[in-house]
Amino acid sequence: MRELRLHGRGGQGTVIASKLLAVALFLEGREVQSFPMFGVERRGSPVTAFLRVDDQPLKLRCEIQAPDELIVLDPTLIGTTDITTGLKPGGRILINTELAPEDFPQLLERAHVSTIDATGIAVRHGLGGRAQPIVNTAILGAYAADTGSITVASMINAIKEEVPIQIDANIAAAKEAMSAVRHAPMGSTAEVTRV
Amino acid sequence: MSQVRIDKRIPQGKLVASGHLACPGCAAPLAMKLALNTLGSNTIVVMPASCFTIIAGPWPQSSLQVPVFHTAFATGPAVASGVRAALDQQGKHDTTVLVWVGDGGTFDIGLQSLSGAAERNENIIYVCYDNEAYMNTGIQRSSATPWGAWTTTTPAQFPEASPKKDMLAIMAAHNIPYAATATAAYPVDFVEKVQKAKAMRGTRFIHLLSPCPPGWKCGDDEGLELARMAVQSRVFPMLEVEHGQRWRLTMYHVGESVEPYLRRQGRFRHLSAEQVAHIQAGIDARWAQLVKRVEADSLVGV
Amino acid sequence: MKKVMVGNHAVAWGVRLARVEVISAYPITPQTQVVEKLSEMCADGTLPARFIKVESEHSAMAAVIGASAAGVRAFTASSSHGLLYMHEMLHWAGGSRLPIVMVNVNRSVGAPWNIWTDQNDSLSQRDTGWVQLYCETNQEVVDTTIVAFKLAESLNVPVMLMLDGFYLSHTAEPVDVPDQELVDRFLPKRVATYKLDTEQPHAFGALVKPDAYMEMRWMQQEAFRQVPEALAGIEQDWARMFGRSYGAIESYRADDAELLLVTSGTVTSTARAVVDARRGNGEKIGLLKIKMFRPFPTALVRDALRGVPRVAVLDRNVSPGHGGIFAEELRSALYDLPDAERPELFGFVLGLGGRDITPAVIDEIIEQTRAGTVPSREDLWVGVNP
Amino acid sequence: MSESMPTTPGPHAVPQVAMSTMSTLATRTGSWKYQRPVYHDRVAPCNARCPVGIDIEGYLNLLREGRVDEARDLLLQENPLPAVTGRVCHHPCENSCNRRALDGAVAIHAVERMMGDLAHQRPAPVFKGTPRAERVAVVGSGPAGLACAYHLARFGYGVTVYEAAPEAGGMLRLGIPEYRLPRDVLDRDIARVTAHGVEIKCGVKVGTDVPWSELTSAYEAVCISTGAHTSRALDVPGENLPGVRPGLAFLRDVNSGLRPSLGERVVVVGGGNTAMDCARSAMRLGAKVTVAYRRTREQMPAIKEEIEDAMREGAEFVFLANPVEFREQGGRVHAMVCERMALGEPDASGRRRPVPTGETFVIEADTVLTAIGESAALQNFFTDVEGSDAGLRVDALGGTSRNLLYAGGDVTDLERTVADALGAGKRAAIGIDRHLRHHAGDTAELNALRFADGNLSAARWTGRDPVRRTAPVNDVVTPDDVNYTQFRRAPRHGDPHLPSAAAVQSFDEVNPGMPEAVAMEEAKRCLNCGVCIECDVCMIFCPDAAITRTDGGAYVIAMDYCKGCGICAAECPRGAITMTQDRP
Repeated sequence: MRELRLHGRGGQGTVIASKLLAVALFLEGREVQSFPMFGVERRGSPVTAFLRVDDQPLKLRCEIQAPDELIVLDPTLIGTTDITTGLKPGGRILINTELAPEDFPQLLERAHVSTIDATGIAVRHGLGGRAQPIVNTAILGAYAADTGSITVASMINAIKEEVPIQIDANIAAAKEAMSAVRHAPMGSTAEVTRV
Repeated sequence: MSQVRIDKRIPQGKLVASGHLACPGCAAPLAMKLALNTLGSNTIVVMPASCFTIIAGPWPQSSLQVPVFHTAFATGPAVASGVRAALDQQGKHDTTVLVWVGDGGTFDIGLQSLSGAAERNENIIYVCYDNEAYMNTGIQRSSATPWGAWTTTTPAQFPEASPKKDMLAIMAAHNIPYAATATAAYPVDFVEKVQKAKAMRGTRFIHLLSPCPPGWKCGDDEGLELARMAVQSRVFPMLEVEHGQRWRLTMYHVGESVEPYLRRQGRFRHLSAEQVAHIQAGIDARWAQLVKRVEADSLVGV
Repeated sequence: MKKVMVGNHAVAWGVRLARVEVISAYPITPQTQVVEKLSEMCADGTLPARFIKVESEHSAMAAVIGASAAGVRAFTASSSHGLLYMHEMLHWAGGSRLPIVMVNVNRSVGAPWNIWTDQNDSLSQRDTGWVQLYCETNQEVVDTTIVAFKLAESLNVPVMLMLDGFYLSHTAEPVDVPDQELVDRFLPKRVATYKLDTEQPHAFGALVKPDAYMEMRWMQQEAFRQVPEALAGIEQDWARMFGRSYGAIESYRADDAELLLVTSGTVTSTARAVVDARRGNGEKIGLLKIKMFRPFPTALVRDALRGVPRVAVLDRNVSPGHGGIFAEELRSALYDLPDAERPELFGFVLGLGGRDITPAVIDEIIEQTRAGTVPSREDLWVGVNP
Repeated sequence: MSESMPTTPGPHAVPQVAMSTMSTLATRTGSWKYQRPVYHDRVAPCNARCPVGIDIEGYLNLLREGRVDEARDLLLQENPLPAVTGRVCHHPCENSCNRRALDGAVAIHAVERMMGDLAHQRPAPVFKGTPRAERVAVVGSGPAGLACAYHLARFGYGVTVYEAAPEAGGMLRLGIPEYRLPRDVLDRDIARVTAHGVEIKCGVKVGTDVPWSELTSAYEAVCISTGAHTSRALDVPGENLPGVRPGLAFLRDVNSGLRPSLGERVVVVGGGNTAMDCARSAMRLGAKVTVAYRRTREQMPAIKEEIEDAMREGAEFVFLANPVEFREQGGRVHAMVCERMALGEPDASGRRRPVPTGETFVIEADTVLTAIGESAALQNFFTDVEGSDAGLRVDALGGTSRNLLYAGGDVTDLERTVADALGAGKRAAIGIDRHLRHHAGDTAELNALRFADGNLSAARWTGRDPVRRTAPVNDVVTPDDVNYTQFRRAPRHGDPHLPSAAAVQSFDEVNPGMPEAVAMEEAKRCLNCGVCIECDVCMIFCPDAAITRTDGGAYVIAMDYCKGCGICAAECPRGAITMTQDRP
């Protein structure tokens, strides 16, 4: 069983991203369970969503305290909240940012880090407004490529099911993200990346 | 012919049976008789708690020879909405749904539900038979109780201190297709309003002044005459409002002094001359306001 | 067809498949998505029902009462304060013997405000004459919504179906959506035993004097007595057609268990994981899930618990001044078992107002039960920092 | 109840839900009542106050229903001269009409006139009662005599009327000017009487041309209706001057076709109908007329319309003026001295008594016509018949103190109006009939023939009353008994008038009469006081749905359900339902 936690802000589509991933993984034959942090969500406030994935039917119905993976939809959250709370050692972090994984040396000390400029991709494909780009399909593409757990076909079918507007643009964004994701394994040093 | 010959204009029928449990002289079953015989047997009545809960007869009897659903106090319009929806789903669009409620169920506890149904313009006819207090429980004040009236919760030393809620204006403000006042004491006027309402769709509201001899402390045979006095003294003007816009008086109002109307009812016996004058002044002011509205709206209607 | 969906949408799918004809509901967190999804279905024609968008829950229940009385299949959904606001009309529906189905998304009750789950809202409605079924998964929600109509209409009793707020309502998971054709065969169009009908005019619900009121209540009780058997039969049909069933109660790995956890709702799932882990360690620990709270399946739980040495009841609810409500009902159900067969019963109050129930919490309960450190007549509040 | 609906076993057989299976007819709520409604037809005030004893409400009701010929026949059962009374009656019916409290009395007078004229155009079949062997003599062919003869003829008797004048009609012909009562109208009404087989011998004065004893021997009964023809004297100086003459004599001249010379200024003394007739006739002869009356206008006994017409036509009125002397000049009256009066305490008639003030004034006059009342010149028909200056004394059936001698009209000491005369004639006819049939009825039986305390009904006496009354009671409906709210306001139709300037130029009839269609509408204004006309108000308003109608139209009150609220009685437009105590 893998447990994911997604960090975003209200209005960014964090919960939908979780659901999108769940559907794509479900189409890959996995058992999934996607849920938001239960609470009162307001536009702009930090939002958390969760995802459980397993090959067996899922039994646990409690919050995820120790996720295996993190997805950060808004990099500004990294400075304001401790997004890594409970993250299992050796876990994975996928960040929506123009920066390279190596630009997050503290994170690399305890996890594998991948980055994707999902915002840039979303803007290029006309998804959402410039102030509020809809990044979840780009995140999906990046996650699919980064983990290798989702095929292009499942990714496309999940988009068709869950994001039934601007389907072509969303698919194009996801595909672009697949090739744009950058990855650095845990332990990659900051010094190297800074050079 | 100078007698208002009503025999030809009042539909006869047997949709209200004798043996019902209204007090002698109660105007409510008379109004029900007029309404049901006008609407016909293809009618379903929704009846929230009120005197009529008892009047309609204890199980296994029913004085109404149409289907009746008895329901809790606040729920008349909501239950009727459900009945309407179910009938429509069954293709029974011609069946009339009639909500029959007292003043407490309309002015007070049921107002929210009524407002909701009116706002949705539910296809129902709503008749509030207003006897101006909670009579079923033994004459307690409601927001339909007029200023100065005695009830068991507004004793004569400290009678009702608020003026009666203007229910017609409230309903008219919902811009429903039809809102009207009536009384069984003018049966032709009432029947014509029911006929008019029946011919329309959407929420239709009729506010009936319904004298209650025990509650008003008058003779059993005096209620209807009192209702006419209420109309002729402009305490309870006969009105019609269509789509919240066109206000119309449906009969000539003599404008008699209110004093004889008050003096014939024990519930007003304690009133001083000054208090009667205060009531008269209120009636005159409201009438002046009403006349303006009627005139203004008749211009709009041209 | 399998779809990933949240519990609230599972409700909507159940309603759609049951071909409900009239819906009336009022939004409230965490039920709102039910209202939204059903509005969507009614708007796009996939559910040709009339949706009466009322101004309050009291009116919502009143409206479905009216619709059901007029002979059609009617549905509503609410939660917490909304359910409580319906209280008067829940009685009216029960007393009118109308086969209404409603969903209550379990949420705690204020004050203070709290939108997260516990069962105090629905359990406080236990005496209103409604069958109460608590669901564990979204699949169970879809299936039970349809089953509930069949049960309701076979005995003229209203059925209330519960799912935990957020833990099911907002949690997306795969659901096998039953085939409409099969559902239609399972649940044909409602034929009302009696209804408002201008061809056969009757009055319903008039004043009934003491000489007959009690008989009517007795008949209601009789109907409730028949519910477990009826539900079993209906579920058999369901299982034959769809391959799934749930039961009024479910024993999980309970054979030879020395300690049984008793749960309802989503805690059951987490408890299953704990039981699996303990069994993996060779510990004789099992689980009893209670799905049906009203009528209380007394005979079934007596059979399931007879002779089990220790039982831990997990109550996500509390009756102030007494204790966990399931525990109370169980004590009552087991009271007259012979001493040798009567389990030692420990009550735990936990998870109120949405407090998370993790495997660790359940582990602690198991340990305390084993140790017997819980007073037998007083339920332990788990995780409370006084 | 659906068969599939389970019920509890045992004696209750209660269904699972509270579904009704029967109506409330099983609940006998009639046991609640302490009083019960009873349909009682009562007496309309017009009927009670009509001196003729016409069933006014009855024929108006028939008119309302469009049964015009039946209405005419009902009217003619009581009144032989409707075209006459429709013109000259003082109509107490209208004065008592309960509709006054709403929007003005029904113009019964005008409707009756229309009916009288209609009966000329479309005569009623002559009714012949079973012929009787007895014969009756009537002395005088005024309204009393004609009425007595008419009714007796209809009862089956042979009747001979002796009239001293050359033509029949008595005071109708000699006292009432043509502009009020055209002669052809009178002739046609009298023709109705003769059509019934009544023989009228004109120019025969009983006592002179025929001895009284011949009458009493030749006829089984005699009715005296010779009228009152002697004008009362003023008893003031100068009363015998030329130019001062009794008004009645003046009218007799005018009505006989003479046109006496009056001079320029005429003063009429008096306030009754004779005074008005004198004034208006004098104006038609070109005189300028002043009416002097010792009381005020409100107290004038003349018919209101007559006063109005006289004023409209130009007569001047001087009230509170009492003649005390006539002054002479050139051998003829020249002026009338009056004493100014003031109103004092009420007298026996209930009117305030005029009292002298001592102040006098003078009215110049070329002719003075006195009209302060008439007396019957009792000619000592029979010495043993009781009477006084006021006239013969008669009992309730017109009987005098002498057996088989009856009397009616102005010759008696009763009210002196045309209508009273017609009523008295009818009473005498019934009295004679009872006597000759040896019918021994008591007072109660007699009262049952009356409209309340009003006159007797010939229709009731003969058992030919076409009006079916439900449990009749003989009390009069008062305004309190009428539910005016059940009536729409419908203003009274007025009488048309010739323009006064033209009217005063001739003796043509002043009032051309209400057009038939208008009169028919006016008839419908009748409230039908006290008489159920099956208007359904009771049935419609019964809150307990306890009143139904049989196929025959009668109302039936289901006493099992009537709670005795009294709404039916209160709402009945016309007071035809009364509440009675249900339990002792």
